[in-house]
Amino acid sequence: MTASNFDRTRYSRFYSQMLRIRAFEQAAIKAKEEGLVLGAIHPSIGQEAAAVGVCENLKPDDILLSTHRGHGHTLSKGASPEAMMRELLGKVGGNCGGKGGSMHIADFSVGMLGANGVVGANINIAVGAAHAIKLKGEDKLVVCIFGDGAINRGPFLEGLNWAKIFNLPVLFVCEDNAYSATTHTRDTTAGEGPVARAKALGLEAQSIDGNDVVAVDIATQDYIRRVKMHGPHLLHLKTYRLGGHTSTDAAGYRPTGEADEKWNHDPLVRCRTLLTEAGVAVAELDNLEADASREMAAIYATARDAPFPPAIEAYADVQDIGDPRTEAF
Amino acid sequence: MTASNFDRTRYSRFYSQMLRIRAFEQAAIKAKEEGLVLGAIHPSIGQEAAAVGVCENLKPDDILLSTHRGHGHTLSKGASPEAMMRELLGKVGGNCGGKGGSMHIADFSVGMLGANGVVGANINIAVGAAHAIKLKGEDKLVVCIFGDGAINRGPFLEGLNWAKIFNLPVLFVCEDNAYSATTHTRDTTAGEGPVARAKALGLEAQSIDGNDVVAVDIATQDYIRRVKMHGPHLLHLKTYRLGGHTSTDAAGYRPTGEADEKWNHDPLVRCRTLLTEAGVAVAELDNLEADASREMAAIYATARDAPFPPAIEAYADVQDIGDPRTEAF
Amino acid sequence: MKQMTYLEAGREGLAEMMREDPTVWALGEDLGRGGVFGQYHGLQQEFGKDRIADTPISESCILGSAVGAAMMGTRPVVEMRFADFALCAVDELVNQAAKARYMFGGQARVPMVVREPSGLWRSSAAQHSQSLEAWYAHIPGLVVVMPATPADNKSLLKQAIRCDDPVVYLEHKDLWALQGPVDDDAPDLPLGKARIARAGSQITLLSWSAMFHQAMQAAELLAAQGVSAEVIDLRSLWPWDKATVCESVGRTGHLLIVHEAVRVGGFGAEIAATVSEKLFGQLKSAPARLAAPRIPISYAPTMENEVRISAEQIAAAALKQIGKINA
Amino acid sequence: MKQMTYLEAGREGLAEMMREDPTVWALGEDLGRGGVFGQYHGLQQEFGKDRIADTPISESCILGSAVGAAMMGTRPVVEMRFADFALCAVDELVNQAAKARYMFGGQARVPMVVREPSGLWRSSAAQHSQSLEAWYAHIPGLVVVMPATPADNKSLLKQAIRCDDPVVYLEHKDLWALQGPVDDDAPDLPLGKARIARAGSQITLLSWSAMFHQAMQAAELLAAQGVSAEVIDLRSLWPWDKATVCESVGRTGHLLIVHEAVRVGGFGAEIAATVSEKLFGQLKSAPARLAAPRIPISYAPTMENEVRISAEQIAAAALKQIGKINA
Ligand SMILES: Cc1ncc(C[n+]2csc(CCOP(=O)(O)OP(=O)(O)O)c2C)c(N)n1
Ligand SMILES: Cc1ncc(C[n+]2csc(CCOP(=O)(O)OP(=O)(O)O)c2C)c(N)n1
Ligand SMILES: [Mg+2]
Ligand SMILES: [Mg+2]
Repeated sequence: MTASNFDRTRYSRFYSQMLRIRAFEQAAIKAKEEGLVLGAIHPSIGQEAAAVGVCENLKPDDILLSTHRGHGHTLSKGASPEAMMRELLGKVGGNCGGKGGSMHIADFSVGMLGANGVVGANINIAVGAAHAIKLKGEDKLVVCIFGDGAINRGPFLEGLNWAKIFNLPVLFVCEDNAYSATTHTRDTTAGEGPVARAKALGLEAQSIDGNDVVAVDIATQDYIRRVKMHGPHLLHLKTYRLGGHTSTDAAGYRPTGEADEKWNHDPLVRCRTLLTEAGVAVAELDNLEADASREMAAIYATARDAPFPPAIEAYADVQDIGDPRTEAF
Repeated sequence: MTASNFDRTRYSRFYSQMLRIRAFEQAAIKAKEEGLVLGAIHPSIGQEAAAVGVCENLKPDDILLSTHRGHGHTLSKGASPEAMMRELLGKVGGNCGGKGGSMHIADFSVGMLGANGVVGANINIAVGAAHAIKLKGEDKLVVCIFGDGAINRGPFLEGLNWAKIFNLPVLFVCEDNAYSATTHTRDTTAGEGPVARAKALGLEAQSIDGNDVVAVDIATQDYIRRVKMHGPHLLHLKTYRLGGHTSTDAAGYRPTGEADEKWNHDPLVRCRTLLTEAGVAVAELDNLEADASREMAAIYATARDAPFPPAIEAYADVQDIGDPRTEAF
Repeated sequence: MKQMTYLEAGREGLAEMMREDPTVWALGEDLGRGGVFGQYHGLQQEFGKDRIADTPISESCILGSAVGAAMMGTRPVVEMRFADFALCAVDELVNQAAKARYMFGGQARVPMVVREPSGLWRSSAAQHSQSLEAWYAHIPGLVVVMPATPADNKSLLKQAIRCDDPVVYLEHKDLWALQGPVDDDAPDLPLGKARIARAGSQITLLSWSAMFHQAMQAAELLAAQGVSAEVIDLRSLWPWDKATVCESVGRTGHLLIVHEAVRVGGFGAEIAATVSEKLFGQLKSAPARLAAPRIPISYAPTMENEVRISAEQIAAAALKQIGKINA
Repeated sequence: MKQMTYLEAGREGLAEMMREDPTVWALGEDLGRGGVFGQYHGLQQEFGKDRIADTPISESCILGSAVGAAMMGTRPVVEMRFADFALCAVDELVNQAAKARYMFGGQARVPMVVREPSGLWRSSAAQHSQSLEAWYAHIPGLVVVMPATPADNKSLLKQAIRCDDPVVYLEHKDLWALQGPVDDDAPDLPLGKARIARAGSQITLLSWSAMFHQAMQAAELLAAQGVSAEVIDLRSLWPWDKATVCESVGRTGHLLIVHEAVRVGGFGAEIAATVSEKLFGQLKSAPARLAAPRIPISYAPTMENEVRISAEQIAAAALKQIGKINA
């Protein structure tokens, strides 16, 4: 990447998105500390380049499936952060009407078909979504993001095999933040990891520095093209979870100094450096940062002040046949 | 393999075992045709070299887990064919007391921990058996045999990963007969197959001509030694199911001529040729064949004449706490 | 009216829906070869490999991918081969299919049908014989259907495919060969409606799936002894037709529920408890249940028969219940 | 007597069994770090990595490997983290663990405990809150235990580990912090015995797990209104203590069953149906059930509370049932 072909507009936008994710999650962590967020949240601080580098390449009608750590993906896919924050607070106007919370965040209107509370479950669902796309002859693809821990669950094998057999338009993205909850994933993973496993299942696959938003962007563009031509591929994005597993996890199980060292590779700082090196004015970057903070502060305030959904809503959207609202007699 | 180092005694024994398996299954097929075997049976005709080449290398206290197509493995591990035939007929004296039938054949007294009606389920169980061996510090190993179709189920990934992580003494054997029920497994399997998948999970693995009992024997000996030193390995035995999926499946879905051609590689014929080439007298081999037929004919007759278990046995061996015999009031 | 088997009726229902709606497709192992029982025979020839999809042995992906495909606007019909194998895909059914619409706040619809051939089939033993309908009825979000006749298998399968909810559709393996009339001009049945198959006045025999036929035979036996039994085929477990059941039991005063599944925690318990709640005081006896003991299913017929309910047993239980004979 | 939390009591019970019996070991995700709720805190330090095994995120192998390890003479204690994730391992539990002894004709024993933290825990939503005990009670071969107090969690866990059958052991997430007395000298409880926690004469409140505590509070509320309620903690769902329950209901004439799981197809139905069968004629009202509506569990508290049963609701239902207030 030389300064001359570096797309400043593009990566300023990417940087801005990364800042928005960071600011959103910081606001969410604050809200959790204040008792406003009621369930667990799994922040992706340190992983924003992976989210943005992948999801900024998706069209609105491309499909995304994410994990319990899905705020960044969801925001980058185009969901309204206000609706997301409301969802985290279980308020009216949340993407899922307050029924889902952070772990089930979804915005079907922008093709985001859901985070998932079950590790690895999104893989099979993603493959099925791609199957539908193929059956309907549509020109779009599915991106399925999962963690490094998910590659030890059966769906990784079943889903990737399936995608290849049926030649489905899925881009699998293993967002490898080194940990599965409190365990270093290396200790529970045999062999060389997701790329080797994907290749053994007949998929092309590669590892990328997931904290380098430009590298992620380029690889994603390349793989999206290939997926549309040749079926499923897998990208392995190596990143690091700078915080705990949940916002309340102090992550004391990490070797001393590990996280400190990793903060030196904060993808936001790295992107900012690239932009300044490419001649983008510091003031402009500071503005983006201030905008992101302001946006999320405002969102936080509206979400906080919003009401909870009425209790009666608990009975809606269960099912049509045998609907609990009409069935109980 | 030169004639000089060819162990005639050993392979005469192997040949005899293969003949016994063939004769057992032919007797079982006949019994099925006569309505004596009540459930489905999955004969392994054509796959005897895989069973014998692997299982003859096991000590009585080594552990074996098998599949729905497990007669050959079970017999070769040392189970009494009479008890097995009785089990197929659901009679008193069956290995499982008539509760299991062909798909649940097991003989714990010879370390045979069961066939399984669920494809791939034996993989996780095998891994756990090996885990127990490790915990107890015993010097034995587990052999887990499964079909080519099973490598598309989650347990293949979860179990192999697990075995490697915990460095467990398991020899995985993929007995590849080319078909999963009525579907050619190639059509549902992405990538290069079991060896590539196992390697991606950090296991050493190799493919062997599974119809060559000597090759299977040598590879198994080698791998058993390695498993005891270095943990799990996988052997991929390429063979062919000469009959249908079940004894009543005419297998009309196979390309014309395929099975006929494969009969030319019948492992029994191949083994017999090796033995005659090594100077074993034809009369001796004919005797082995006659012995096997006679043994199984006798077994068939006793099994046929045995009674069904009393109905009351249905309530035994469910559980100790909440035993249905004392619980119902 | 034309006659066909339960199996053929299901196949015809699926084929008609596939002709009617291009978003309907089926997936499962060996479907191209007709499926393990022949339920899909000839369909791949008509609809091609994309719409009758041969899958790997990957139950969790078969069911899980159907969830994704359903959320994306197709109507997958999932073939599980044996209901027992659906246990390899419970997360996909219960945590995903059943909850997606709800947990995403109504954004998703999951119109899929999970066909699970269920129940006893001579000497199939513990892992190929189970009846687990009670599980599914307990899970919010799922519809549970168990057809007992060829006509119902056609009509209810079509309705299940049309339904926007995930439907667990349990066909009984022992009914595949059952012949019966199928009226192509009859309007399709609504899901959730029971059928009074035989009118009677002294006791209500309530059943579904294969056991329904035993109940019908039992009613004959009872008639021969001068007892008039009403027989209801419940057809759907969720929703279940409380109105029809309660109306009948209100008249007869006695309810005997017969199912093949294990009695402890079986769906009969739900019906018995509900009927007691609704009709306490009007009942002449406690709602009774005839069902399998809490034991796994054996291979040998002598022992396997211990979990089989016969028409004779039903008739005897009914007589005892109405006080015609003593314990 | 010493006081400890429900969580600590479980940990102590496991540690004692591990000291007593070298074949006992535990496996699950993050156990080395104490497990997700701290139930295993410090145990890896004492027992080492072999006996407190940190596993991959492989629920099907966690449970499935335990089956093999149990058949080979060890006593694995499986940690499922959330009961909901056990749905990724249902084949292993239901087709393998529960049936191995039977289908192999008694050759196998499967002494394993499957710990499944269960139930509502504020705003955990649809995939982290379920109570599925009714499922397990329906499966031959399984023992089902649901402790409600610290003392029981220690004693019953020890007994579950000693038991030669596969035991589904459902701890309630909302009880982890509950303090209570634990008597180290008390003999361990037999599995399958209920406890009459409060004697009463006018109605029997039957419950288990977290709901038991609501029932106890409800009894207080009722006492304040002059109604004497007996409260039973069922403790085990299979086997369940029919004798204690029927004896109590025989005296009070009224039974109100309270559970957190969905009412439709919940285990309350089994109890209600059985009690009706046993005590028809002696009952003053139909056995009643207070339990969750058939809806998935929401995240927002307003909606989540719709599946929560409060002491006030129980008391109101009890008053209505004994005719003290009208519907
Ligand atoms: C099937 C299943 N098992 C366990 C869990 C509990 N759990 C939630 S997140 C997590 C770690 C996942 O690790 P990884 O896939 O690397 O994702 P990350 O959290 O690092 O983003 C675990 C074990 C779960 N949600 N689902
Ligand atoms: C989980 C599961 N899915 C489907 C089946 C039905 N089934 C029984 S055998 C079989 C084919 C298995 O193929 P393979 O593993 O190659 O073994 P083979 O029969 O060739 O020995 C299938 C699909 C099953 N028993 N279990
Ligand atoms: Mg991770
Ligand atoms: Mg095969």
